[in-house]
Amino acid sequence: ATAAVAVVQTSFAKGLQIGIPQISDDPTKQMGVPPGKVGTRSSFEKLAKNASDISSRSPLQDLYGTITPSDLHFERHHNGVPAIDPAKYELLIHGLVERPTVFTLADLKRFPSVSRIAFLECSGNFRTGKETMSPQEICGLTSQSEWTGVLLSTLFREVGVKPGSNWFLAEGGDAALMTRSIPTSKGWNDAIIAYAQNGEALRPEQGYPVRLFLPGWEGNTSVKWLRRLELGDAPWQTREETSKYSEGIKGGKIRQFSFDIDARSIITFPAYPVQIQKGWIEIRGLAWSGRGKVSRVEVSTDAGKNWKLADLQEPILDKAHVRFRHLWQWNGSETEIMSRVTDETGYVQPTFAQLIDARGADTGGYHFNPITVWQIKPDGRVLNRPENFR
Amino acid sequence: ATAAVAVVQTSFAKGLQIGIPQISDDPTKQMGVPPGKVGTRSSFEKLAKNASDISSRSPLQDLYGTITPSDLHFERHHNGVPAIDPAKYELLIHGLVERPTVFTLADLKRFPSVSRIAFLECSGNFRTGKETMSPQEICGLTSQSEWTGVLLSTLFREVGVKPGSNWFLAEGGDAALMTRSIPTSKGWNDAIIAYAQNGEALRPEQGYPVRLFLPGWEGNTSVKWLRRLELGDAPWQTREETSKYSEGIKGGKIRQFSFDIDARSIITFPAYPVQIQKGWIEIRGLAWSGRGKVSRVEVSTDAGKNWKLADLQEPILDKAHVRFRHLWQWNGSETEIMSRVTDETGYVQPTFAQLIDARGADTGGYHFNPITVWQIKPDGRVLNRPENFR
Amino acid sequence: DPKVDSLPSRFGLGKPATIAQITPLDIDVRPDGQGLPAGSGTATTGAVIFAAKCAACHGAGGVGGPNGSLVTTTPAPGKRTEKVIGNYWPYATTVFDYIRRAMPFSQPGSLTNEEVYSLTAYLLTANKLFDEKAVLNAQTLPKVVMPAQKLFVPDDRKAGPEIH
Amino acid sequence: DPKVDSLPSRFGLGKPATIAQITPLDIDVRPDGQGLPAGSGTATTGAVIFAAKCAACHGAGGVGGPNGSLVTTTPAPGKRTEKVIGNYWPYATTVFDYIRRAMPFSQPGSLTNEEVYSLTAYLLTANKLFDEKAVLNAQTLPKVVMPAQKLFVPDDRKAGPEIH
Ligand code: HEC
Ligand code: HEC
Ligand SMILES: [Ca+2]
Ligand SMILES: [Ca+2]
Ligand SMILES: [Ca+2]
Ligand SMILES: [Ca+2]
Ligand SMILES: [Ca+2]
Ligand SMILES: [Ca+2]
Ligand SMILES: [Co+2]
Ligand SMILES: [Co+2]
Repeated sequence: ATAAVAVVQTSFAKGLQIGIPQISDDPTKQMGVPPGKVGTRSSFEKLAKNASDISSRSPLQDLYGTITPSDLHFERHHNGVPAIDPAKYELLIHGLVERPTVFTLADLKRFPSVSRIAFLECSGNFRTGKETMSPQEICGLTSQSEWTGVLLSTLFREVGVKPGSNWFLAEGGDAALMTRSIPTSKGWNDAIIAYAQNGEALRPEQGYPVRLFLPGWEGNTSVKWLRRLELGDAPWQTREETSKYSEGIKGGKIRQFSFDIDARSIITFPAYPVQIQKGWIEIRGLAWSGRGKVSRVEVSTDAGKNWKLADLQEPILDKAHVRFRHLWQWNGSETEIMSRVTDETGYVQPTFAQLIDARGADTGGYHFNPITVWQIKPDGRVLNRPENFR
Repeated sequence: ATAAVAVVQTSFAKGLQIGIPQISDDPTKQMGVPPGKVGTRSSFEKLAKNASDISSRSPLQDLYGTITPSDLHFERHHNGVPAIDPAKYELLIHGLVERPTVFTLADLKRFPSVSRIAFLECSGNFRTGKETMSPQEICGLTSQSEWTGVLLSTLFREVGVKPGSNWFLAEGGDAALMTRSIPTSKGWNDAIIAYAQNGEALRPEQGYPVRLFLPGWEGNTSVKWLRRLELGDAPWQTREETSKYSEGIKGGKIRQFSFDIDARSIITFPAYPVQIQKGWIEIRGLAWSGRGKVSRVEVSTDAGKNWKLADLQEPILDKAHVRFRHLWQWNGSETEIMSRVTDETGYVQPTFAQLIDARGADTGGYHFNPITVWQIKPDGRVLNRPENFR
Repeated sequence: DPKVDSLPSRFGLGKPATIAQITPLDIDVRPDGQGLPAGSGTATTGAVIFAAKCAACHGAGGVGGPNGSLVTTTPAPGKRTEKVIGNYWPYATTVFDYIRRAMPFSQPGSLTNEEVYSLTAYLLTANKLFDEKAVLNAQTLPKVVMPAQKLFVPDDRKAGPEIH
Repeated sequence: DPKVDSLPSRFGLGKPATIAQITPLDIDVRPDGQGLPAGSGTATTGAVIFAAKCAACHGAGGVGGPNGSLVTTTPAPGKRTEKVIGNYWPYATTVFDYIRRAMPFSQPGSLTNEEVYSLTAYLLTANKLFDEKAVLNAQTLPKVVMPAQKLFVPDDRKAGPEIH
């Protein structure tokens, strides 16, 4: 049915407005919504992070390609998201430097800038325990953005970092006053003082107005709401790099400053909670490495007996989520499917058992990157195959 | 001052909620907002498209990197944005095919998929006339996304396109029933039936749930809200490819089916309305070509006398916006700054005068890609240098 | 490319389209007349419909109006000629196709085929391209000769250094 | 890289940081005691403050509570040992630094240095790492020996095929 529309005598714009009120079941016969200042998300799309008291997880199974929509970027913070007025924002750099300096946000934006597409993953990104777990629940604490900011090396030169500085402290301006010790070499190498994400200012949940971004390193080190950098000669041994973000390894030892994110992949389709049908299925997933580029992703559709090369979507970027795809014809019989990534250093994503074997059963959920196995049931249900530490 | 907070006896979550109400001027002394299901944009960031009755323009001068936030992607539609229920959505492919077929959205998503980061530009993306024009006003009808969908060639094989088909008609399901004739070769080559944008479903303004996406071609051909493809042997000569989206050239001729987007660049900083200060300035902008990759961008800071190579942000992708940057030390004297791109085919972005010389003064605003010149005034104001057709 | 090599010839997705599904959507009209429906119209009838449903936006007689002229006029001295059906449109069939799919702008899809034939006849006549007494139908419409047709050329731009 | 070549040694952006700007922010404490403020505290005083401001979340005596124990306990049979200050934290200075910056969780930054010294003394004592009668201050705190310190090793993972 067409909408009842008053023909407007004078202007096109008025015609549009009068044309909208009545909802038609044939959109071709009713004027649509005029162009707007800000676009919308279809009300048919129900996208949500999985939120707990301390984090919220990206819905990996619902995402396409490699960019995470900014409002679905995972969150992990230690006492909530602060509200920071960008006009009052300041970054202090001091300690082992020639010229202790305070930078406003405008100052930071005037420096030469860089952009890079890279993932950010919390090193605590692992959950197991039951069959009815989605990719989001298993490892939704990873997301990808195009980050823009000034290289920290540029600021290091500006303030004159002294030769004796081997570590620096990064401190957030949140209620947790988050602090991490970072080797100064990472600052010289590729650290970014980031103020933008996916084309716009950082979102508050990701550190607005300024965060540290350390490509390929465990997310907690990319300190958000950055207020201060102190250059020093030794690590500070903050609570986050001792009590937390450290992991038990063999011989009763505890590994700390384990910054690099080991290579990982996960099939995001088909995955719980979808139910599949017989026939052609494009297995899809994400693969990444904190140590460089993804070299290959292999997929097994017969419970790990045989592995086939998946297709990798170009461009394959350094320290970035890569989308992999592999065509599979499911004949309806029960099986298990899984993926494993190899990065450019030759590291091959291990199984759960291999990780426990290497680290001992006392290791926790940090830097735990095992192959995720999906059980395919004869009725097409796809279930996680939980594996437990003990 | 710290907020008055009742210490909660029982749970962490309650503690958070009770901690929030009072606004503090020191965010480090007040619990922040807990993790959420959907992230937010800082209320300090005022990002908006510039909307008219028929289009709305991306705020190029406010964007970073190369990805356009989906809600700031430009809009151009011919009778508004339709509301389409994805569960009722169907794509019909018929005409010169072996098997006329109807695909649901779920069908389309089951096919092998591809993702690519590419720009989309309206071929009518040119405005001039006054000094107080921002990049958004001059050429804000270009945006960039990571698009995901199924290759049209995959669907062509599925329906069995017959050898005699040289053109196909793409028809939208909007109130304008937008139609364009497209060479079938483009369909075989790189056309995408896209259902996702920057990681999530297409936004309604960009064609939800399904659009055609033709990399490098004038935006109007990437028909949104796609409902039908008819394969035929000759173009349909629709209103949009005759009365519109055609341009006068020399000898009184009218060019049509001018699909490729010619290479273009624009300095987005410094640009109206910013006012600059003496000292180091990173000149920033975007460059792109519908014919392939950007080879180089040159910048002149002395009104076109000398040109220097700008730095191009990697990765430089095919038919994609590339971010260029160039360091300049402004000494406070009046000058003009501008950029010009060269693409991998050797095409060099022309001046306004060169375009008029090649096409005649009767040409209109379609495919009009001249070098944009910014006047730098001694007080630091940056103004467009308007050039007029006659 | 491993994917292309392993692509099956068909995935078996989608459903065969029936005539009943195709017909209501298959509304396009081509320059050779393919797609034109049965029915006919005249400029005289079209004039009445135009005054009622179109003139508010396109001006009395298709000249002026807030949404642009549809009929050729002599431009005022120093002004450009407005690009309209009579001087810019290369095919008469496009007038039928476009009006049927998109007009009136506020009630798209509301016209009968007879009304569209009559409106097309009226606009062609007003542009001096069709005899005001003649009947417009699937046979006569494709034969209307449009003055602008000879001006249209395909894209002459090429990759490479030359500016077009 | 043309950009790096043409980088000036400095851009002259930002303002020199004054002592008045640095001091309030420079609250970090290092294992060698650098950053510890004047003042002191005792476990006895700490016990009172802890009961008032901390026990609701961390349990009476720092054991149990909705936000986790802070004091070593013998695990129930078959359960893992909880990782707390006494058995897992490698440096005592971290206790001071963390409490001062982040606790109490609902009122971060609200404690005086004296209170933080006393709470640190209390928690170290409860973990049997510090004498309940002793005074904790900038001199004594860095000397507290933490049992877990010898367990900590830097990252032994390497690029390449080996699994760590
Ligand atoms: C409420 C306003 C409105 C009414 C009523 C209306 N039109 Fe239009 N018409 C428009 C607008 C707006 C456009 C331009 C649409 C676009 O460019 O996407 C247009 C475009 C056209 C064009 C194409 C012009 C060109 O040169 O490309 C034709 C032909 C046309 N209308 C015919 C008609 C006829 C016939 C009717 C009546 C049956 C009608 N219009 C009623 C607003 C209207
Ligand atoms: C309203 C709840 C609450 C109150 C009150 C509270 N804490 Fe906490 N405390 C927490 C939470 C939650 C954490 C974990 C924070 C995190 O991991 O980011 C924590 C962590 C700690 C830790 C680190 C534990 C570890 O093993 O890493 C210490 C030490 C601590 N609190 C001491 C205190 C002291 C001392 C007080 C009182 C002055 C106090 N807390 C008051 C909630 C509270
Ligand atoms: Ca955090
Ligand atoms: Ca494959
Ligand atoms: Ca359109
Ligand atoms: Ca340069
Ligand atoms: Ca047809
Ligand atoms: Ca310090
Ligand atoms: Co670690
Ligand atoms: Co064109």
